[in-house]
Amino acid sequence: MSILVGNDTKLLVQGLGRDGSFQTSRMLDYGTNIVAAVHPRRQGLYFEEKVPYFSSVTEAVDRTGANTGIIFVPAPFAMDAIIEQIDAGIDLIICITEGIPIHDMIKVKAYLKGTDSKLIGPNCPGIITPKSRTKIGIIPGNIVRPGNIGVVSRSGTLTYEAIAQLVKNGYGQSTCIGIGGDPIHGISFTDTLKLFEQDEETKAIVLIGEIGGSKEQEAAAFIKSNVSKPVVAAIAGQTAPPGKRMGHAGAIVTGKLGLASEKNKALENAGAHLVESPAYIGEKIKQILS
Amino acid sequence: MSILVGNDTKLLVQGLGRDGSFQTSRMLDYGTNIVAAVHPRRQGLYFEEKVPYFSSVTEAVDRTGANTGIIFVPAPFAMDAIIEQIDAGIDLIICITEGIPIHDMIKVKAYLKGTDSKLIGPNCPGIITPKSRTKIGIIPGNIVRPGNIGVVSRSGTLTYEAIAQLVKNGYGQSTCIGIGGDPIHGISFTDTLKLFEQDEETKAIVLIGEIGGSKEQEAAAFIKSNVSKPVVAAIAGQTAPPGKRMGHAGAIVTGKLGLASEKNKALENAGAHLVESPAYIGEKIKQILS
Amino acid sequence: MNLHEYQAKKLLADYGVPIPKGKVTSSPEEAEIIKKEISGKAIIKAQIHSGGRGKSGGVKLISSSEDAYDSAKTILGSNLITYQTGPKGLPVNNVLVEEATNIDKEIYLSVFIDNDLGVPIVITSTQGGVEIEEIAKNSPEKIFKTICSPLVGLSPYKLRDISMSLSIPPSEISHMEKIMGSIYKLFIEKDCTLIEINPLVITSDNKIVAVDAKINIDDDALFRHPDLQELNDPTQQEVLEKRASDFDLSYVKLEGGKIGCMVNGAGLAMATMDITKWAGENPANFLDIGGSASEKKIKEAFKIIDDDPDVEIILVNLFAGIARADVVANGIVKAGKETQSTTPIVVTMRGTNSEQGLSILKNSELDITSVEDLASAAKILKNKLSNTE
Amino acid sequence: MNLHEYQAKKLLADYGVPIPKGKVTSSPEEAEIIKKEISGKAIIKAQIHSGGRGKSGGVKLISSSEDAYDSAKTILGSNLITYQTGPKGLPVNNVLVEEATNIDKEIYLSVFIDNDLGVPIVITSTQGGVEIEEIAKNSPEKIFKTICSPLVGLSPYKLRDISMSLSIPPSEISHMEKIMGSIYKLFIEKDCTLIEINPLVITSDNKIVAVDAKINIDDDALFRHPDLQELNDPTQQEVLEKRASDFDLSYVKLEGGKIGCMVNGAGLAMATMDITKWAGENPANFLDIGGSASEKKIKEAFKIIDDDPDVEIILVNLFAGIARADVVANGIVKAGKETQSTTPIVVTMRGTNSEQGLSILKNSELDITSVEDLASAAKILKNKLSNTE
Repeated sequence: MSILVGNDTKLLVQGLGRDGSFQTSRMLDYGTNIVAAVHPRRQGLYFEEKVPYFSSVTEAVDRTGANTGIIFVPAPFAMDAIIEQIDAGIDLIICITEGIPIHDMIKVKAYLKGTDSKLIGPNCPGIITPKSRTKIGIIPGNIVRPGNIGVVSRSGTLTYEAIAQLVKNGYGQSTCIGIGGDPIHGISFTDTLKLFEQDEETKAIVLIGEIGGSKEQEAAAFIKSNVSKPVVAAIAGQTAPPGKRMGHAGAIVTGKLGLASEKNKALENAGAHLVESPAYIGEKIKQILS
Repeated sequence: MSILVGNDTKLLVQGLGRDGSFQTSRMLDYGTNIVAAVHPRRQGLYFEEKVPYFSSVTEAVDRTGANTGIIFVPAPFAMDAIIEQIDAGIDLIICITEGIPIHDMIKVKAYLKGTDSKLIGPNCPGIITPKSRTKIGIIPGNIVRPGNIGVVSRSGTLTYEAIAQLVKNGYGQSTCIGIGGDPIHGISFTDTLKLFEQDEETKAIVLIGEIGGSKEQEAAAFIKSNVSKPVVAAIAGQTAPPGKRMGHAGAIVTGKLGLASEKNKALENAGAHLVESPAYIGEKIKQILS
Repeated sequence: MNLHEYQAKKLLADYGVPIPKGKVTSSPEEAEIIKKEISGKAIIKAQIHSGGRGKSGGVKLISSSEDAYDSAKTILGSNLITYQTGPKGLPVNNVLVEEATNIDKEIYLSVFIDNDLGVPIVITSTQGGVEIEEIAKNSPEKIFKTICSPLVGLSPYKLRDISMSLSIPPSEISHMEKIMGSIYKLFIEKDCTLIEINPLVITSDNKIVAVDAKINIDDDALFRHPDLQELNDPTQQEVLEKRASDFDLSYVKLEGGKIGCMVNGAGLAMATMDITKWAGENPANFLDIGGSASEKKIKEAFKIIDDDPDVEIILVNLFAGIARADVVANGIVKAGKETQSTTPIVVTMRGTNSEQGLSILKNSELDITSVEDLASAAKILKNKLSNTE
Repeated sequence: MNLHEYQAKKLLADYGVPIPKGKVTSSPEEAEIIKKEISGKAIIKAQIHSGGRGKSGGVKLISSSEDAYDSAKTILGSNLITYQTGPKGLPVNNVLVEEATNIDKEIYLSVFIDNDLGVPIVITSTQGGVEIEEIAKNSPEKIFKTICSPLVGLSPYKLRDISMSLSIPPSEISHMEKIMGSIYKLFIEKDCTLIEINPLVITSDNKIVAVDAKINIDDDALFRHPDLQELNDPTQQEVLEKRASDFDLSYVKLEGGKIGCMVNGAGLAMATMDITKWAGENPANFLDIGGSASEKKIKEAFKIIDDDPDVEIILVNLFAGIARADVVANGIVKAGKETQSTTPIVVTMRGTNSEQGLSILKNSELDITSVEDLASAAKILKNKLSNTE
């Protein structure tokens, strides 16, 4: 088992520009079941002679039964792509695009309400489950291993770092998911924790937060009352000064709750195993599980 | 028992102008449990020395536990009043106001989604349950009697006509509800049928439709598969020509589905007992139930 | 509220939608001048609140300024009868003189509100120039329906889908999408209930032009559009309907009936109309006097019905909740006295102060038959009708 | 993107929000002329991207045109240091000369986005003129928070609630609500991330005026606001940050650190910064080179770090997914060669082409220490730091 994606995943890809095409090749290489590509002017053609193009998401869904969609569409058009996938009834939408206007995300968030679609991202590395060989996004397929650790993070490359540490210490992953670095995003830490808690394959959870917002505190509250599995937590950005945006639009300390120290405190109080520095995630897991 | 309102109803009144005040007096006379009145400039005063005024709906709800709200606010401000009641967490909102711009109702309808509030109306006579003596709206209290017929209608005075016919034939009502004559409205025939079907006190249902739209067809489909109780149905407007609006904004035949004949056919096929003219509703109920 | 074609086009142009070069006028002399400013052929179009003008002689192709004068002279001041106007037709007070458009492709486009979904809908078809009812009947597969969202409007991807469905030439796609976006914006911002552009033309030199346009505005929203209120043209209303609307009465004249109806409440008014049919006749009108009508309003309502030459019997059905039966009775009696009406009146009066109301009516000079309820009214009506035959 | 006060006020005025009479200028002479057009006292305000100008001598009350000249002369061209600017301060290139406002009541008003709720929020307080952090600390009960809706915006009833909470005089309520509605409209239409008006003043003669204003625009949305792009003032950026932004690098200069960081990915960059602390030092900067940086971009990134006089050791942490390690290595080596850099570099390089990348680095003239992962990097750093002490 895994969470959100797995053997039933039928992926649709939207936004096949240079980066999108490159990443789509990587996903195919890894073994992801890609059933459709969407491009307004390529109907009838095939991506790498394998994946049929359709001119709209609705048509692609009608013809292929795609249930998951990934978006590499440039930021100015990304909101529209998300809306199109929601309207087409896609269950899980993964938006990799970085730099979507925040007012667009306000609309997306409101639009999602009352629909059955779930959104991962935007500005995220996506999701990967090594066992079913389902890679949706840009997490390098060669660094993950099948196993029992669930990884959830606001970051991209820091997730890879955590995965590498896990592998080095002998631990594979059930599912790794990057929820994205934007302040307004889809699936939250809490949503993911709930799924990992229910997932039989997941024995422990790694949660990697960062400064800004209060989603880590929300996660802590959820851990306290609803998570029985061990959670190893790390917060990036303890050396970041307030009021300065650290790359991610969401990584800015604007209030007390946004501080790394506050997040650490909340997670520790909730019973999570906190690592002093994100360099020691793998060791901490080993220490707990062995 | 009754549907939607009853002994637990705690009513808040918004829009106490001339008509609103008059109707509020009538509701109090009938016995309705009115716990709050809302007026931006009357905080601290009382309506008829009985009902406290509050300056906002949220405050009124906080202080009185009001769970039901009625709106007599003039049309240009009615959308805002509905939004205010939704935001305050009112469970059931009854909007009597006529002439709300249809673009406002588009927004209200969208805003309602994903909330727990239900809306009756607008442009409706409201709801009355004789047994609990709960009158919310403008249905004259002296024409109804406690009993076992559920009445639902798009019309105001035609509902009174139906009630009078029922009483004349010896039948009282469980609940009478006018869902309103506007094309975009809250609770539908189908919603109401579902509740009447579940309500133990209701033995038979009177449904009064009119030309325009296709909500009667939707109701017919629901009756066919989900309603076991006898339904007497009447459609007003068989003599109305297409393309002309008959008073109610929704009462205009713009397509085949809007015709009275089409609605009659759908309801008859669904097993409803159709009356040839709305003058014979009472007799039809008697014929069926005795 | 309906707009004239020239008013609709002006609004569209304000929103950046291209329209043919032209002007509106009420004089043949000016029509001649306008034609002079247009090189090539022109069209002269009667401005009335009705479709079907072409088939009724309300639209003419003109090649010279003399043509323009002559056609304008013929059309202006006439009453144009179309399949939508009824037998009396509608007066033509203005004509629109426009350059003729070189049509390469005709598109049908309309925006309206889907009441069941509660959202705006865009309908498009490659069968432009044909009426939508006809397309729906003959080639429904050529109708493309797009559901819009109150939150995000008419999304770019939907515009793209529409363009694809219409096979818009690639060079014109972005322009077409911009125009459709503007039309949707106008629909929302001006509280429209209908915008119909039929045809929306792609010309032989690849320009997009709204060649005909119809716009209806939500009457209930006019309070927030003072600019649009001014576009109201009362000459296009039926005379009795005009009188009714001046008194804020909800009245519709119906063709071919003899029973005048006066009722409170729209649903009851329709039910009352319906029983005339059961009785073997047809209603002459719909009239809802509303909830709290004044005596003055009731007087006018009665006069409107009684002034209708078609009306032979008046049926009053009052179920007074907010309304007061005595006020209604007084209004009727006073109106009857003023006009010395002799029309037989069948009355059912219930609810607030109904006994007083009935006694006021019975004690008047009017020809009153009072009955208990709707069913009895139907029977009496049937009786009366068979007696008169 | 931050706007200057005068730019923010211009935008507010465009939306109908009253602002004090005044003008912006870069010359003392013109300041003198502007003051002449203002009767009564005036205020001269330094235009920099920072709060706390008043306490730092950037805002002066002036009574005469000579005063205006003198104050402008003093302020213009200076570097104003506030508690927000850092020790170097920010250059004052413009001053705003405005009439002084007779204050009767000072209101605090801001609009921003609540990330957790995902909607705009309006904050108001009767404690205008005081900074919001201070109000939050000293009298949190005086902060009134209003949640807005993406669908219906800032509803009339919410405006009414705000007015009540602010005890606006009855005669000014409708005006105040209109102004607040306009501010909200500006916030939405111009993709703002912050509008702060502090104070929004009710004058002694009952007028409403935005006396100070701060507006931030979402950088990610600037593509749809060409008019706003022009308001960017690069002189207000830290020199190294300016260089970075010209190359589209996500870089933040941090005060008081010695370790230059060069990382791909924001989260990993923060984590890398954090381990410098664990090693006993502080980071000199945040730098995310992004996913697919070119060699040219990498070169500039390296130079920016190496040009920072605070930097004593450079820490490169690359986990190449989209990025290619060889490209990064080449960029670093070429930059190092050009600047003849001698700064010690600790490198961890993993992912795509990392072996090639490492060998490129090792074969260069640079002072390279290569380590396996973040934990090893931390240890090496600690070592190096203790050696240099």
